Amino acid sequence: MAKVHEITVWARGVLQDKEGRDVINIFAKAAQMEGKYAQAFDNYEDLPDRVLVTVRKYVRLSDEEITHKYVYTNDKPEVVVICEATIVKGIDVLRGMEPGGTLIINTNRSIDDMLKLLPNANLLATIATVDADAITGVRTVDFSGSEGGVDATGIGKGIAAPIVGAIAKVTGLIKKESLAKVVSDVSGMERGFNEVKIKHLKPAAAELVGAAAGSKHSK
Amino acid sequence: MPAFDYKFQQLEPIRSFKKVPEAEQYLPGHRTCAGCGPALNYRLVAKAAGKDTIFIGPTGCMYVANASYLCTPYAVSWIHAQITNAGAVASGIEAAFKIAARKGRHTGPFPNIIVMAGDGGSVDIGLQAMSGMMYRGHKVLFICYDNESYANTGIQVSPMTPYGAATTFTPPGKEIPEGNTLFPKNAPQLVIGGHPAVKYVATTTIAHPLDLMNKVRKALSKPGPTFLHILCPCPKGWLFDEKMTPDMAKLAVETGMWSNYEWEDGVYKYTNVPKKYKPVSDYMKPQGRFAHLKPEHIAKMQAFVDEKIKQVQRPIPVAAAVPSKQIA
Amino acid sequence: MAKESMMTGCRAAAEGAKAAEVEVICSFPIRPYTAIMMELAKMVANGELNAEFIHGEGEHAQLSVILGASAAGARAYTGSSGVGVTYAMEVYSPMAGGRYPAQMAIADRTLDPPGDFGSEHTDAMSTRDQGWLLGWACSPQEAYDNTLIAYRVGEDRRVMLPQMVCQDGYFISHIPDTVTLGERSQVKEFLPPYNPINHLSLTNPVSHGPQIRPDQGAPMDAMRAQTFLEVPKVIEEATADFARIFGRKYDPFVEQYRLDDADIAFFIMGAHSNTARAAVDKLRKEGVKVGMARLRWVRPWPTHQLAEALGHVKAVGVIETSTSYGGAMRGGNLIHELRASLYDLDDRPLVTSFMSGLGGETIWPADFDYMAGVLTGMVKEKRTDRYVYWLGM
Amino acid sequence: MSKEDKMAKRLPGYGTIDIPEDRVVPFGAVTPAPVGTQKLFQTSNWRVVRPVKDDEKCTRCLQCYLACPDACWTYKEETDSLEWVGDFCKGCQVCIQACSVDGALVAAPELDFEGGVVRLEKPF
Repeated sequence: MAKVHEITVWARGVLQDKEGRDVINIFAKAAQMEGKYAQAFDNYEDLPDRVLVTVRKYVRLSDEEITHKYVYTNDKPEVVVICEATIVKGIDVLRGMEPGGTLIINTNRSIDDMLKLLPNANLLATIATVDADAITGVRTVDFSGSEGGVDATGIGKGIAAPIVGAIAKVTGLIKKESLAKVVSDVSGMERGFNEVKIKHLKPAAAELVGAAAGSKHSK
Repeated sequence: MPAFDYKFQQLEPIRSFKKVPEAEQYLPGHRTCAGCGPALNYRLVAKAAGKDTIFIGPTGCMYVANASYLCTPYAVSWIHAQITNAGAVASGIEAAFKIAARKGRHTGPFPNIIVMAGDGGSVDIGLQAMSGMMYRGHKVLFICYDNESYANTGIQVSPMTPYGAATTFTPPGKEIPEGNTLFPKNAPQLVIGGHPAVKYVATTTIAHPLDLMNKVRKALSKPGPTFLHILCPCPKGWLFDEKMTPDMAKLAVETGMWSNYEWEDGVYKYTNVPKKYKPVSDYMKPQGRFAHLKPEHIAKMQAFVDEKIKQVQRPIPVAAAVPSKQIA
Repeated sequence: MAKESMMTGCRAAAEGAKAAEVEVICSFPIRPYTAIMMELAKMVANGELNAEFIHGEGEHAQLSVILGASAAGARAYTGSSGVGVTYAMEVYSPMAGGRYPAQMAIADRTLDPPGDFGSEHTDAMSTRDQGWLLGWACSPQEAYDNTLIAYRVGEDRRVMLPQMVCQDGYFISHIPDTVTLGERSQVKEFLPPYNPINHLSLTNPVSHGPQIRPDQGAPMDAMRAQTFLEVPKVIEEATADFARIFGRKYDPFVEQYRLDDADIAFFIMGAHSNTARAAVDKLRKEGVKVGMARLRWVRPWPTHQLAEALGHVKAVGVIETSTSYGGAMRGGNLIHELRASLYDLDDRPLVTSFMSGLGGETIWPADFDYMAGVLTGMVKEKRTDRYVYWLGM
Repeated sequence: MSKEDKMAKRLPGYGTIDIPEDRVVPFGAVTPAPVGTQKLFQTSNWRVVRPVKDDEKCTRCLQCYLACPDACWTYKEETDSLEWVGDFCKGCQVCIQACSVDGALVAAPELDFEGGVVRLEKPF
């Protein structure tokens, strides 16, 4: 059975709900254009979303049909994307990740500052930051795409564009060219691709992670 | 039946911010929006009512976003009601305490029984139960916390949604450019006009905390059913910056979209009446739900408000058909 | 000494509620149960019963009022019929889930369309999976007795569930029969005061009915299912106590009439069992070895008791007075559960059903003759030809 | 042994339902009311910014106190003390907006502070 890549996107309720959903929808659409099996959906339990609450959005990606497509959470995210950096401080965003994962954060702060906030950073092989708000500044609040509806305003106009660009660069799971066919703001997406800052880390061996959780990782 | 002393509570007015009771009855730790108007309302109402209170919470944001995962923020007794039947559940609770008092099983003060219903749970799907409760004269304070939509399900139109507002059930489009084409019900007048047992109805907003708390206390000190209509701006549904929640309520009053008044035994008393009303566009501009409107739609809204504020100058007195003293 | 008098099922149910000293009553008119509330209204107006009598603005409100009253610690009582029962549908599940042991009297009635005042079991049967206790009386006396027994069972700390006490509209609700009312002392001994668990109070604040997480759903539902495993024991105790105190003895779950040596049996519930008993006697005289099993509780369903009572007969005819359109047996719904109850017997009876008494029509003695003929034929042929026979056409 | 149990010997029983103790939910979903705060629902991780009070400038006008939907300002009249409840503040800034004194209450990015947020395993 082909590997299923799980990507979990964290965003702030209402204010970033559409942008977070754009990230997953752009990604899944572009992946489908590449002939892959992909699905994108909101975490139903996080809805109805409230202003500033954390909400989760999921992507699953595979070369073959996904057999667990009706499981409603990503329990083992390989890539975690954070649309607003403070979320890292308040929640264990790497929960369920196996060693060797990737974390991408929308922030203008440094990677090392972010690492300080992560008690279980030793799970990571890669951490990256992109200042999506500086690249576009656009955040659309719109409910048309919520509750399984179809987005009426167009996807990838705002911060989602640079964020998906950054995901493409960091993970290599999707081609920039495919994203360009889906996002409204192509240049924003490309800037995200080009401007993302990446740091590679040495993840702890799987058996050590449990014991090491809570210790700070700096390298 | 011989008169029985149920020990109804008499609550003193609160004179200043410093005299507001310290104790919180609606506690921190709930899943409402940052900057939630209805949550602020709940807190102020509960503070004013005090510990000898029972809340009935029909389905809506103030149920779902509060009483989640078998935890609730209510320090006083609280019961969920269906969105349909808060008035009836409250009637049953009130009756149970009355018989318990008569039989000597309940000896303390008669509880403040308060229904905290959204606009849908009061004047839409909950209207029948509310009306029945008021007709029968139960000693219950029915509060409509009005955030002008079914917000908990993701912002759908309700009979309190203003004309021109975009909701997920009234999206503006080519055929229907203004979104919601209907004008809202007049909630307090529904109560005043048809329920002779009700002796006290008032409107207020979360931007007027002392006024709100004192209206709660006054309502609770009446021996029969009372109704409060409280404007509770909703940052999610109305699409404004969440720090502006009280400002939206203030603007509503300043533009005439909303009027604060009380109606007691047939007599109206208006408060916070602006010397000169601001144009209604001042209120609509900061709210994303009105962003799609064209000047002609805003003019239509202004005309609606102009008619509405005529009433502030000349309120129609509604005679109290049943003398207050008979309600017990 | 308690003395006999003639009264209808409606009056008897109201007498039961009065004997139970119900504290909050909520009414709304619909025939044929209306008279229960008329009688209670008189008792309250005359000061015979110290209760809050609330005129609900519909059946949904009736159920909601007694939910609130029960949550606040009062013994609460309501009732309805027909479409009134279904109008209140939303509130059944919250009442059972919240464990509010209030009682609802039902004098049954057909549902619309096209609208008929007649008796049919369809109204109450449509609520049978909402988590309530659901019992059926076959006489005014039993309506009175069941009112007390149901409160006793429902308010038991092991149970804490709302109860539906049903009687057939018109046949029981409107035709007077002899009823012996209990003495106050007997009722006192049998039915202790309602002792609520964590009711709404000022001194011990509680939250009733917050939402759960999805993962709390399974244990919550399992706990409710577990309660229903306890109920039969409580029903047995209460029925035995009732016999001891009042001198009237019921088989807790299934009335068994001349079943011991029967080859064929009628399986029935409610008023028409009175005709069935007479029919059994007549057929016996004619040499047909027939008996009758009458169901007293639909929820909890007495699976084992039915297997015990009917396991030895060769063919059972289920007399269905309610409909289950498109159901497994294409007729009523009792047959589904009866067949399921008999399924694990090594040598199980043949089972068919007779749609009868629909629209409130009488089931005539001749109808029972016909049914006995069908069942005898089945025994002879050793097979079931049809799941359902439609009578009254 | 009840009649029910006796018969269950011959036929399949209903089975017992084994509900582990830690999975048992409150009877009838009735829970005791919380005291002080609803500790199971700490909402500090909602905030992006926090309000910072300048005690020199604060006049105790209490506008902030009566504007907070989450009761995250507590006021005691005897000591005239106004305290922020950091474990529950969602950072909505309504209090800052309500403050009548310039600079007495300002917003600061939460990431500029070490700690102060209750870190949760999972969102609710």
